[in-house]
Amino acid sequence: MNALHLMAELIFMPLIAFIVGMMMVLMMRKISARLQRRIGPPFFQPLYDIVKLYGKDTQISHGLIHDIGIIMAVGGYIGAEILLPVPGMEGIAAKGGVITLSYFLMIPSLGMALGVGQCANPNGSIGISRALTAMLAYDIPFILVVFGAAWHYQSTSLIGMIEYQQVHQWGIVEMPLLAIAGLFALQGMLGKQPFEIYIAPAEIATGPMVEMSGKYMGGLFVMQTFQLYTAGVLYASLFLGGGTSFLTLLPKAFLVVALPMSIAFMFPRYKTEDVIRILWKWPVMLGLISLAFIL
Amino acid sequence: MNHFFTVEGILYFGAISLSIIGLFGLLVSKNLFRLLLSLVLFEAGANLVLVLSGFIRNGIAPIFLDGNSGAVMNDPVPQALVLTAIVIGVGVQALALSLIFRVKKHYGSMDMRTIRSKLEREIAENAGVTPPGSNEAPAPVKLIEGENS
Amino acid sequence: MNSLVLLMVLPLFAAFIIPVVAKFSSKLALFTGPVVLCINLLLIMSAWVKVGSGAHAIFLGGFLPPVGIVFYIDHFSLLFSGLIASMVLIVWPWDAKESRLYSLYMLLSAASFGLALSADLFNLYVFYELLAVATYGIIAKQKNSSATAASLRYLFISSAGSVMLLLGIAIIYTLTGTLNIAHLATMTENLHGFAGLSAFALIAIGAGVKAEMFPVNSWVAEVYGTIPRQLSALLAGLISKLAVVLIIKMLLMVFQVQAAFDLLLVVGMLGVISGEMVAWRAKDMIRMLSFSSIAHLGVLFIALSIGGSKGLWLAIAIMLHHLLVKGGLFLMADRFSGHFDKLKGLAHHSPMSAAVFLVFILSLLGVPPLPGFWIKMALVMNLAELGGGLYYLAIGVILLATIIETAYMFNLVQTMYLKADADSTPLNKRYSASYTFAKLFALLLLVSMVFVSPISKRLKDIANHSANPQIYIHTVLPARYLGEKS
Amino acid sequence: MTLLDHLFIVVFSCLIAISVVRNLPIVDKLAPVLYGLILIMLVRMASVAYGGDAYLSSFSLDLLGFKMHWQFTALSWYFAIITLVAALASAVFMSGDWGRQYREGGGNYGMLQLALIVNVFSMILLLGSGDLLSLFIGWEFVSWASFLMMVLSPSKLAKKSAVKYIVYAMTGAMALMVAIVMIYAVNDSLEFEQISIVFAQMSGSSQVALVLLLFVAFAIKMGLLPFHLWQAVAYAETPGPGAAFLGAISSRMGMFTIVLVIVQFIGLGGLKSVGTSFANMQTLLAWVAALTTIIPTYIALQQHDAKRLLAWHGVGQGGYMLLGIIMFDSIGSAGGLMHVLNHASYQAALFMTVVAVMYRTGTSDLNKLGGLVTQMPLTFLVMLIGIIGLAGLPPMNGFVSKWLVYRSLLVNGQPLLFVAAVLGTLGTILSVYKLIHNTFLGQLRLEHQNVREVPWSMLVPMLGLSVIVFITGFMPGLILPWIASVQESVGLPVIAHHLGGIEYAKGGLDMIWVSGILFYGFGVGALIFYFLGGKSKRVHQYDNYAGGHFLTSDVRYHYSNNFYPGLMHLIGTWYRGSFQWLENSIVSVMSFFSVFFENIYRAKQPVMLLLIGVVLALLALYRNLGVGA
Amino acid sequence: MTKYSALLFISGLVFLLMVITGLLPIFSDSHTPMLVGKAILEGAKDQVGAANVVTSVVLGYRGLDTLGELSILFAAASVVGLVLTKSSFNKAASANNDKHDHHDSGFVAVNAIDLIFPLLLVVGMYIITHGHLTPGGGFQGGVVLAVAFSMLVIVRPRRASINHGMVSIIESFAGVSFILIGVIALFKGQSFLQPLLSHGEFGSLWSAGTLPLLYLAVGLKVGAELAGLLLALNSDEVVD
Repeated sequence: MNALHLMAELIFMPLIAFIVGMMMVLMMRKISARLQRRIGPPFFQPLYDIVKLYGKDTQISHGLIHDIGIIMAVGGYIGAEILLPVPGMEGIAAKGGVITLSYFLMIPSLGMALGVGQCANPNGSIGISRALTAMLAYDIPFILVVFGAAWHYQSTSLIGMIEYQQVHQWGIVEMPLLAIAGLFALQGMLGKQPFEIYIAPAEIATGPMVEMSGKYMGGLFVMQTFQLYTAGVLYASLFLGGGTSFLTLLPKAFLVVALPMSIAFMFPRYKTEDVIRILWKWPVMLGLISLAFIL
Repeated sequence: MNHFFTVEGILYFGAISLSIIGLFGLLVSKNLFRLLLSLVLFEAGANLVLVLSGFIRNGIAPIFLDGNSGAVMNDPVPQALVLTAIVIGVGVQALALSLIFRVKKHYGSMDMRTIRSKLEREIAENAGVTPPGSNEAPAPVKLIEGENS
Repeated sequence: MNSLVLLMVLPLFAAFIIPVVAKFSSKLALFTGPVVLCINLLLIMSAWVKVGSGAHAIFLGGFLPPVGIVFYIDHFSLLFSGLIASMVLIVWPWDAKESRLYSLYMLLSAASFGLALSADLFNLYVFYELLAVATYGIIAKQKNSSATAASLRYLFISSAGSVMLLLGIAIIYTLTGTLNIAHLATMTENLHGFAGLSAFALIAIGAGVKAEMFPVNSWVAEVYGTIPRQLSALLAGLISKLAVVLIIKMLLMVFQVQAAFDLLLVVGMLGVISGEMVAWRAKDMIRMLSFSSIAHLGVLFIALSIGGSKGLWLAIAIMLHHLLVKGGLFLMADRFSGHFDKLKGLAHHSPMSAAVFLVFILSLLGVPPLPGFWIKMALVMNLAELGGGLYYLAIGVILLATIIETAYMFNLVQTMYLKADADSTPLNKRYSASYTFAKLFALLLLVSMVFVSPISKRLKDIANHSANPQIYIHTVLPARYLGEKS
Repeated sequence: MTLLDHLFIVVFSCLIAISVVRNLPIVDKLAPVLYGLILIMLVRMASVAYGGDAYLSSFSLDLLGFKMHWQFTALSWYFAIITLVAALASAVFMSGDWGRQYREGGGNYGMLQLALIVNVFSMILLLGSGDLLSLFIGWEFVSWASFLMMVLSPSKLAKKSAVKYIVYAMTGAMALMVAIVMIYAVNDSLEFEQISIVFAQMSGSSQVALVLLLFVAFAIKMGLLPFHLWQAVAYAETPGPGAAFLGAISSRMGMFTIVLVIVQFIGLGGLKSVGTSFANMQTLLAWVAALTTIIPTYIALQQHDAKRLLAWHGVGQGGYMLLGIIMFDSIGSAGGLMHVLNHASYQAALFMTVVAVMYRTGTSDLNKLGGLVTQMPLTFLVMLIGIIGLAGLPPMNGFVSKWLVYRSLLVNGQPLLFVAAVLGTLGTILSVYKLIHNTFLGQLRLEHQNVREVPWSMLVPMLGLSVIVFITGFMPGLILPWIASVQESVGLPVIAHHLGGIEYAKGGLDMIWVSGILFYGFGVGALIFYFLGGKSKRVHQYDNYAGGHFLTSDVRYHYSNNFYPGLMHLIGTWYRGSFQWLENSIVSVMSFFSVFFENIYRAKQPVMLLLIGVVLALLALYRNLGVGA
Repeated sequence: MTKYSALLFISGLVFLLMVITGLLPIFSDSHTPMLVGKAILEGAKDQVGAANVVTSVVLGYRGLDTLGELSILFAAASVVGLVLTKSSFNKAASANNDKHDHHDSGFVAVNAIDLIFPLLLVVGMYIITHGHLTPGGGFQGGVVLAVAFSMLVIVRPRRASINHGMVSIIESFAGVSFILIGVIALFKGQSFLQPLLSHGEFGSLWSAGTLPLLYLAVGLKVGAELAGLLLALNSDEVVD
């Protein structure tokens, strides 16, 4: 891998992720709108939102850590997304395996927690307490899924996993239960319905975002695009055989985001302890059953 | 066990019975003086057992007199030992008696049990602690008070 | 060499003349005892050199054994004689007024010397009784009347024990027709049946009353709780060991059989565990030390149950160590007695005494590199070499006891190091002579830490020599008894 | 005279020197120099850590027929260097201002210095042990040295917990002694090699007993379950830098002995041969390790005292070390061993930050702090690096060792252990966030308005340690050769390594790349944040949206108490203190027997006891011997 | 409860002691081995020269035991003197006189004791001096002497009183002389308590070397100690 290639990967991968992620945000909003019998936003609405937030006059900062929190949140996902193997850009992905990746996914939570904590707003802190608790909830099934996949494919490298699936069958066929558990965990990780209490998008004044104004909020919007992209591609690589080209990969990634979303939008929100209870019960059970088959 | 009905057997039985009576008295008596008497009996029995070890049937006292040069003599050693043991016993008993006087005077009682509990209380008071087994201070005994964890 | 009998005779002589001397000068009477003990120390030292690695027998009255009484002199008995002389010197009642008390102390030391030297079973009994009577007297003499009551209760149990001892002697004499221990050692097969061993059991338990053996030691707390600490130091440090010496003489010369060892092992284990358990609950220093002393005597019995020279050298080491440590602790307890809570802040009040106390208990617990550790180590290793369920159990018991001991000892230590309440004065006395001796003991302990190797070698030599029945027999018995095995 | 002799002599001279000058002002300057000197001695011996031969002491002792000698292997060296670095950092930390404050507060500073060097001395002695006896002596020394340090704190609780510690430690020492005795009884030898020889000769039940005894002894020092109760309180109550030192390395001596004795001489084969194939000793130990990662971590989550929280994490992290080493493969054991160093570095740094906060504010109560980041930014930075290390997130060193452990669990197909380990990590993240949030983030309290950054004498060791945390995370290859030598010296498979991490088929780790990617991500994030959009405006902390409330300094408005209510609703009922209950019931049983024996001693008629004793003794003899002629 | 358990264990002890007794050689034809006893019976005539072999044993072969037992008596007497704090006999007697109107005993007793007292003295001295020839000796004779004196005091407390100083000097003197006799042998290069002087004519009063002297010392000592003991106990008894 020469330096040029590397540079290209490092520059283009975040860019692709940003664009794809925005399309996913759009799709998500469309789906929810359709389910609520609305038309939904126009195509560039996610971009408009970000631009608008960045363009605000009032940008309230509560200190350096506040900024760093946002940077860590965005940067963590960018790092994670770089570690994902996508067609033609697998060079860097070989440097870290799926364990590293799952750790990268924890960094944004911590970053946001730091940032919100610095704001000295108790409402924000409450939100962080919930967010971290939720992380504890969804990471257990998630790590089970990662373990099962890694064991099954006999590799901790995503590239190895994809190779295995392309030789054999897709993971979702060989391990359907684990794949379902993975979907659950993913939903929790994305903070979407019914596990969205820690983001609390509907009551922004009393959630973790209470002190996020202007580009702070914009940063989080950017983070969301990366987050959706990472989650979709990760799941696709784990269970849906990755893709030899973007044409095969991206539809899978979109599907991963869209499918659970359209089902889960029906459900009301769970309380924090219920989030733990649900996520530690069903997906973990599914995961364990499936592990029993795999091992 | 036929030989219990020989002379030796009967003598031994008597000696053992004597000391057993004394021992029983030591166990069940409460009165200090009775305890002392029981001790005397106990010792007497033991002394008898000791002196019996030199016993020979038809033996004579181990004193050389003119007429007894041919006779079998009893073993003189146990007799000497018992002589010593008896005197030792006398000394100890006299000592005990004097102690009993003083104890009686101090506690106003001759009952061993009363004296024991009073003694225990006195020791505890001297040491500045509650007497063992008292119901007044059921302080929970803990190795170390740790905290909940 | 015959003059060594003076070890026993001189204190006796002094005891007899002290009341008369006191009529003329009470000062002179006071100093008679220490002078005699110092002479004894000199005698012992010269004899130590003279005896060398050998042994010597003194035929009292010039009658050859087995008909006469024999004093057997080797380094073991001389070692104990030395300890007796120095220990009595340390606790000598300088402030007492009655000359008869000096007599009693002299009688006590005479009896102790006799116990250490004599090689005749009944003679040992006589000295044992003399020791007992002198002890009752010294205890009962104390100013508080509760000491008298304690002494009386002690007298009852101890006399009953003596009767058991006498019964044991009677059985042995009936079986063998002799009382000389060397002579007995030549006819062990007579004694290794049920009758002989029950005689041993009777002797061991009878003498065990003084040796703080497990079921018969309930006097310990009562007596130590009522008498002055120096006296406790004497009783716990020395007198209890002398009763053990009696048992050792019987065990090693005559009853080297497994059943006897097992008996000692079981009572030893029970003593260890019960003593530590009760000490754990104690709330004042004296009670704690009393029961800890019981436990350590239990360890001593366990060591004896190893048997042979190994058992003996360990036993000697344990006895010496316990003498130093427990003696020292009791001497220190003079300064701080009472409920533990009263000791709060002691370490700030008097850092030195807290440090000395720590040295003692660390050695007691067997913390390397203090001597206690080496003793415990050697004991446990020797037990393990023997193997067998009971011995393994004994190892477990000893180590469990160490843990319990740590718990209560260090609860006390942490109390000492707490900040004192403003008005409390933890020290009973600012200064006392016994505290100086305690410091001396601690110093000795630390010095012996440096010389662990030579000391243990020396003790092993002594034990090798003293635990060998053949040497004993050949020294004591005239040639014509050696051939015949009755 | 070998280098090892020199080392012992130097350490001992340092001990003497410090004990002489401990109450003079010069000790502040002298102590760091002396630790540096010892460190130089160790560096001179560094060849052992790169595959060189072990050093043997030229002298040996023969006491009571037991021979003792000393040796220094790669394993010893590895632990020694950690010890010395921790000691050096602690010594620098306490010299100067902290020491002055401690002295003014009535603390015995000289004793603290002495306790530190005594600890170092005894640890070196233990690490250098060459046979079972010297091991035992070193072991006892270490126990008592830690005790010495713990009791220095004047608080009553500290003393109580120190006593509790020493009771536990004695229990461990006694268990070790029984194990040594079992080994000695077979061949009359105390050499280490005897362990494996004897173990092979033993019957099954003896093997179980031996392994359990050894493990209990070492587990007590490590604070593994179920012996974890003593450690946290005792360490937390130790005076400042002492806590940092103890928390960093002291309990890891248990790890050292586990590696030295159980791993090296009993080995995987030995552990597996004990028990059935389904539940053998390895499984048992692995589960002990896994539970140790979980339970203490969640206890830590409940704490509201910073030092205690950290101390409980120290207990929990021990589980990772054991979990790694007990896998017996190259990566797992490397992870376990490496975690010792990593843990030491960030734990010491974290303790120091807490002590620094205490130095300025006087409290470590998490409910009484907050907002200190503006006042003590460097301390905050150290704590941030520390908690990232502790939580095991990239790019700090904690991540590397945990990654290795996870990887090993994955390779060995242990999903439940894996989940347990992750559960521990997640709990750690939660609780360390609580730590940093309640201390440094949120609202600054009124009384802390004038708090300043701590002086340099305290900052330097903290920053130094955090540099270590980062560098060894960034380039684990600096440490991995040492680990490889250790593995070689104890007979484990050797890990293949390079500067950035490890090479391993099916997914290795290259920390340089991982860190690089992460920092690239942060860079891009910063780019997006700072170069787009308008300039942000600093506002006062009270200038907050609070749902209609006005935030003033009158009402405290920092969310710190009961930080995770949702989680606690759910798992709060699981905190039953079962182990505390267990400990208390052991004490109760003891009390019962104690009362029983006491009542025997209070017998109304002692002659009865004499009679019973005689009758039982005679009966036993009668049964044994019969009345045969 | 205590009684029943005592009974239980005592019956156990009885059984065991019976078993032990059954094992003793006393029942076999050879009797006890009597090793030492035989040797003594054979050698006593020449070695000690006392007709009463028991005396040979008590004062010769096992003289040390006797010394020990004397010491025990001495110790007991000392303790009694120490413990009964009103111990100075004369003082006790005078205190008694003050407290109670202390009468002499009745006519019969007074006259009887006047009659018996010299007789007892003579008998006592006889038993002591003939200890090496006939049954009896220092102990027995000493007891008789002690009884004689203490009876006198009990019966006629007003007139008769024993001088405490005198008693203690006698007991000291007796004990010291016993020891000195033993030590003289030591200084002559022999063993402690080795019989000295010539054996004399066997069976006569002046025989058996120093044995009669020793018995005299024993008798005096026992007499003094016992008298002291009895009186001390007697005096205090009245006080309380």
